[in-house]
Amino acid sequence: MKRLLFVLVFCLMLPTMAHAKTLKLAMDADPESLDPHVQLSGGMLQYSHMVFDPLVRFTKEGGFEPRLAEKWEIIDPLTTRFYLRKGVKFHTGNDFTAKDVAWTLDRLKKSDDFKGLFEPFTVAEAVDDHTVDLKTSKPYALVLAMATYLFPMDSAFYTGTDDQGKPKDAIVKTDHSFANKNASGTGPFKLVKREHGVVLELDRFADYWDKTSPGNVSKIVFTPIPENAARVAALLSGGVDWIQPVPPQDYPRLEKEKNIQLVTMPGTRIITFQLNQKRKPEFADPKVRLAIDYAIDSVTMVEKLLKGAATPAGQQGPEGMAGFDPALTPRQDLEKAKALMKEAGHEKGFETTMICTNNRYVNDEKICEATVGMLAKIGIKVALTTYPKAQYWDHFDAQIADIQLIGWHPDTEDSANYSEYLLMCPNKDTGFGQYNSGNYCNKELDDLLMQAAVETDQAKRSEMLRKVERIAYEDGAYVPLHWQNLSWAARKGVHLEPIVNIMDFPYFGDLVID
Amino acid sequence: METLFFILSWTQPTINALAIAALSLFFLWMLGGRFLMPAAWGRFADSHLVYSFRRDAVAKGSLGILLVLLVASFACPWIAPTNPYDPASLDLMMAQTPPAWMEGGEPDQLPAFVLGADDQGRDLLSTMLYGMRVSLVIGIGAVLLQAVLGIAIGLTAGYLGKRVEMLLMRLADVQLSFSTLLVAIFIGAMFRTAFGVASYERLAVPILICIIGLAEWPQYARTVRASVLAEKKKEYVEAARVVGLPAWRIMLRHILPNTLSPVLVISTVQVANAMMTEAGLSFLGFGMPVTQPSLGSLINTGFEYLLSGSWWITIFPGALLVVLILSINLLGDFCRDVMNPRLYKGM
Amino acid sequence: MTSMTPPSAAAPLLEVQHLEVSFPTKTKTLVAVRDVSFTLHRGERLGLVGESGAGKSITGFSILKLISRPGRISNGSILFEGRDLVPLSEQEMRPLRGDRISMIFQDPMMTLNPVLTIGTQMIETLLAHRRLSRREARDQAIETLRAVHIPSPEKRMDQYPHQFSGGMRQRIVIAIALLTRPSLIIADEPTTALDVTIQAEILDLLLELAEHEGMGLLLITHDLAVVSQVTDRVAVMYAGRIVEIGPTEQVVHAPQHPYTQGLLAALPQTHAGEPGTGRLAQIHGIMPSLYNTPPGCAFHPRCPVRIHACSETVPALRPCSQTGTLAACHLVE
Amino acid sequence: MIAFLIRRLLQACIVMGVISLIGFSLRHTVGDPVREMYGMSVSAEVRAEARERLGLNDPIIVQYFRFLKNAVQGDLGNSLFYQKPALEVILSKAPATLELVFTSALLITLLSVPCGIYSAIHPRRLLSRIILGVSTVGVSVPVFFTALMCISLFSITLGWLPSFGRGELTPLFGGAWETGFLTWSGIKHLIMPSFALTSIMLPLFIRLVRAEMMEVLQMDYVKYARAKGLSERRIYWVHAFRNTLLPVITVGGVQLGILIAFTILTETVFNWKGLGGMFKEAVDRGDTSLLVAYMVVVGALFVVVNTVVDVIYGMVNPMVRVVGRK
Repeated sequence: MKRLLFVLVFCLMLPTMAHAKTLKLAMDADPESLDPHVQLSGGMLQYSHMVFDPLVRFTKEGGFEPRLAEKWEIIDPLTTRFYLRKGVKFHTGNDFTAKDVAWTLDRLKKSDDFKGLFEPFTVAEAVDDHTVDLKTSKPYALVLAMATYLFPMDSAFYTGTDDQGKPKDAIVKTDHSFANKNASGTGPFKLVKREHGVVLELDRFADYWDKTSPGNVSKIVFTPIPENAARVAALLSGGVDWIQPVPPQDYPRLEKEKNIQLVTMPGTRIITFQLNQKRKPEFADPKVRLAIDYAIDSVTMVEKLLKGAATPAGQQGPEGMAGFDPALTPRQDLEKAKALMKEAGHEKGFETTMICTNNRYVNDEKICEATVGMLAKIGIKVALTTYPKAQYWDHFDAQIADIQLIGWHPDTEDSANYSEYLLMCPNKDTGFGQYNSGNYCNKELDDLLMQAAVETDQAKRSEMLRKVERIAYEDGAYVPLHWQNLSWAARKGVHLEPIVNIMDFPYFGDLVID
Repeated sequence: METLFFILSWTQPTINALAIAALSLFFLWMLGGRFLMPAAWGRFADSHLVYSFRRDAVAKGSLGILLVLLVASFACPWIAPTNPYDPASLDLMMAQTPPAWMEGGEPDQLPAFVLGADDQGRDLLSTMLYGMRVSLVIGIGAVLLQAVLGIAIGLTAGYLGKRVEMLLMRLADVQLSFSTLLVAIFIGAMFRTAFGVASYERLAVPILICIIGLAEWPQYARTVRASVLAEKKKEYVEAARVVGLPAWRIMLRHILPNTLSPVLVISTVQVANAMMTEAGLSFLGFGMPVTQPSLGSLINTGFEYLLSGSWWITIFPGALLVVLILSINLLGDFCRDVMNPRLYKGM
Repeated sequence: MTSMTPPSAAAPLLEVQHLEVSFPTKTKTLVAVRDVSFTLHRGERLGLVGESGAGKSITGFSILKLISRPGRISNGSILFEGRDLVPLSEQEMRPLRGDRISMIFQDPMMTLNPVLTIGTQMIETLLAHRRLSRREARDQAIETLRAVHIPSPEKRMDQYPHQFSGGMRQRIVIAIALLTRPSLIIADEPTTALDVTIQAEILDLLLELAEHEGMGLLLITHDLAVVSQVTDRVAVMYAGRIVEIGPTEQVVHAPQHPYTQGLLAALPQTHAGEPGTGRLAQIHGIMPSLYNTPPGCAFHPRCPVRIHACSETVPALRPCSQTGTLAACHLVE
Repeated sequence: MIAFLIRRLLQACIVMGVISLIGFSLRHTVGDPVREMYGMSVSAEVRAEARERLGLNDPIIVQYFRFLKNAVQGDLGNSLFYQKPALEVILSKAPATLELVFTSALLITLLSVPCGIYSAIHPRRLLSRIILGVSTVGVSVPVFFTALMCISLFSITLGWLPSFGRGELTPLFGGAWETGFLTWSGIKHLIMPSFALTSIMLPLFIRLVRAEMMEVLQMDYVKYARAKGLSERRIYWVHAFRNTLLPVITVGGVQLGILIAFTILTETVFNWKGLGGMFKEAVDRGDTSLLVAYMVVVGALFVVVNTVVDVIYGMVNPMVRVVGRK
């Protein structure tokens, strides 16, 4: 019997071995941990999609496709039922059941990073081994979107205590923990070796449930290369097969290369300036704010400084999001800006201060530099200071300058999230307006957002969110610049296009290499 | 605090003014000295230095180039086609304009954009001149500060020995452990807290001089101390001590001249290094404000565009920097060879 | 010392003829030594006297062809054991230096390399010229150190120069000079840098060894007293020329050239010699620099007895009838 | 000698104490580690809690004494980012940097000594001018420029050398040290980074050797060595060269320390996972506990390097007796 099994397994492995494909992958950073709940960041989610599987995931088009949940239904306004896939195994060989989902949700609610997102959820109830109910405290529009963040973990594997006597399920950011060093999920790849900050090696999981996946990558060697130029050079020299992100200034170079394919896609991260009305009384006048918006030419900035690696924005959420209104186009009109300044009584202009990051967003420093020039043309003299990201946010919170740069990417991939953090009246108790350093405060806008949060009718909700964007646009609540594009590049033969999406979670399990 | 701010914010204009004054004096002297002070001129012209200089084509070339560059950089407000540090003059539409003679260049706007424009649309030639001034001021200023600190500490440590030496040399070790980057972060943060965000643009040059000067004095200190250790056992020092000369006098007049050779070597190379350090700090986000690029940071930003075809943004400033540093170093090599009292023994 | 080609017995050890050393500079060529001729016989001791800048050291160094750049021998010949050194290349000179001709420098502080033990510095000299084992060389070096009266030489071989006093160091330098039993030693101001008491010791040592080994000695000094103690013959130099040459006894007792007379008058009266009139005399003025050597006799601007001819023609060396010395003065008969 | 070493050891401890104190009191200026540890959308309370939990809210003096207490037991705190003891992180990154620096130091020595001596002996020859001129270009071009030019030529265009990383490594000492010296791949990976590093340091050393050598060549003892009939080789290499070493070793010591500690740019461009890269990352992420631990280690390193330099002084120049002095 055993021998037979061996032969069988061997035969099954033969075709895969014949096509043994290694993907050498380079990103700007490696995941902060092996524990998917330790930090909420793009890198961690990308990693989660390799080693774990979510209940559902976004398709390229923005819809949802079943993964560990084969289907789902809304049972009542507070309950969504998920029917789980059968015969799925974890990397340890344990069977995947509803218990693991419940366990994982519990753990998510203990995670500092994720508990905010999963706050509306009360509990996951296992109906049977392969059925689970997700319950929310209020009607919640984003249950499915949140299910994309639910990567069931191997509860048996993560239960108990490790050799240091510490619980294996502990979520620890700054110290040793079992989950930081070990991983067992249901994902297409299983952990082989990890040297933090140096290399992450993953092998194809032989018992992966998704036999229909075209993916033929048998091994991933993931090297973090933080330096842009070094990452591009690694791809050009054939040292790696795939890089992300691609610095915009290298687009022309990569496009010229016959053996390289470059794919870019509009992303959802909006870059904005906030004009502090409390610090700088001039900015309390909407005319001045609009004048600034008119004076800053984001179209030229995108073209010249970002090489088209961004989409000029007139609102917060990009096309495809609930609140998108095609009528809100980027403003640019120098004459009008001057006229508005004159109207506001600032014909001669004034002096002001500005802070920016210099290593957080794509070419952030250059954007600010260009802005200083553009504002000078309407008489506003800006003293610009730039900080690296590690120092920036404390200064941002302290509101040390009149104009502050901030980029925002909604974790929920939803329009409302932008405004909740950036535009709602700052309120320490509710946590709304946490990053609203412009101190813009508009009751109407706040009310609309509160209603939208509990509205489950998507059409009505979209209308509310569109109205929010319109109000902010008319008021000049902030200065929208652009949405950063996402970018990936790979050598010819790596079928990059089909697996990338606007969330920047490449589904490497489905990757095909010739 | 106010006074300090006032002093610091005047540092750069003062240095500029001094440099211009010194340069003009130099030329006046070159031109007029011959007629106004024939005796002094004659002695100077007969000196070994001038004699060797006249025979050395490389030295002549280096001095010529260096003078041209110095004049060009300190006279930049008058000779540069535009003022690249004035944000109002930025035109993003002109970004990455190629040099005038190339396709896509702007020959009708001459003299602006002769060498093209950088990524922000600044006229490249003007930016290079302004940037060179910043680089020169920082490079020379920082090296002076390093040298003064380092020599004083090294002399004291080496000569006095014992506890003082231990203390000072360990202080050097402490200093070395804080790299330039950390010093930049610390001092930068302190200045920004003290004077507010708005002042950074005006204070950046003196701050950077302080940072680079502070971060790298131990090299001088250790070198000087090593030489002092070797020198102080020699009879002439013993003799001076016996005669009862005060310690500082022995150090300054007797020991120091004998330790100068490595100090001079380090200094000439260090000027280049200081400029590079400033560029490196810009690269890491702690250098000159982006609105006032130095030559080094110009090379940095331009470098990103090198492979995509806009080679001029980095190649022209790069070449200028190489020529500048090369001429400083070759002239330094020459002066060291000729002026060193231990080398020049006549016959 | 017999390992080299046996010189013809008749030839003098060293014969310098019409030696001229010049330094080309921007405007003109400076001539530091001109028309210097003298002869040194085997075992003979010749003193070369003059103020600093008179060209005596350059004369000494030119025998070893060690003039610093850009100086060069522009004329004349230097016959050492009958062989002219002037046309020899560096490679051909090297076996002579330190072997057949040794040199003692002025300042023993500066002569010995501070970072090498004196043993090393002695042994390397031997090994450069002799096929010896290290052991043999060491033994020989210790022997020589003993000969110059260095106590416990075995121990001191491993010490560094700064661990010795000035006098000791000069003894070591002398020992190094003696190592290879040269036939000629050139001693350039060997005692100037030393204390007076030690000076005498060193001079005695030099004298003793030179006599004992039968070596020729060229003693370069500014000090006539030293010369009168040690040498058989003396040559007085002024501004690059020999102004008087002859047996030491004669020159010291009956100087013919006014410059020599002046030099002697400047000496304190501690020696058997008689010149001086109670207080020290001095020669007025300074020696001219090479840049502006006066025409005629270079000494005439300072000369108390100058005549018209002095400023016009350079006097040749002429034998003096009374003393048998040669002097370059128009007034000498 | 032993007393001297013990004294230095004590001094090293004091140096480390001072560094940690300064580091502690200034570390907030580097950034806020908690920011980097949490996603942007995390609420301010959660961050405040985390700060409290990490003890970052305690008075600096309390934090400092806590640090000292642990440091005495060899625990320099945990790296916030690497989730393990900072010392462990530093030790695991050290071999990469040490191998790189060692190779560069070797290259610098092998190149600067002959070049420096040659140009000192023949200062006016064309070749000397070329050596001095070309080497100056090395300092006047930013190192990342040199590095990327090399990559562009040798990795991308010619495809001869790999552009990043250390290649195949061989574990030594039970895995405590992974070396790249033993495989061809490891050596190939080493070539460009060490060349880039060499190019910045070379001009200084050539000039130092040259300047000192030129002075020494004018010394009486060199002339005397000639007068002794020694061969040119012996004069230059034994008599002159040893006397030039003092400043060269001093500067070399300092530079070596700086290279080991802060080869940030070279390591960044070649994605060389060593101490420099780690340092930059720690600054970028505001990993202040790793930074403080690192500075303390670097402080000790400088004391060690300088002690070694002082001992070497005594060996090359007997006039300098640092060791024997009370």
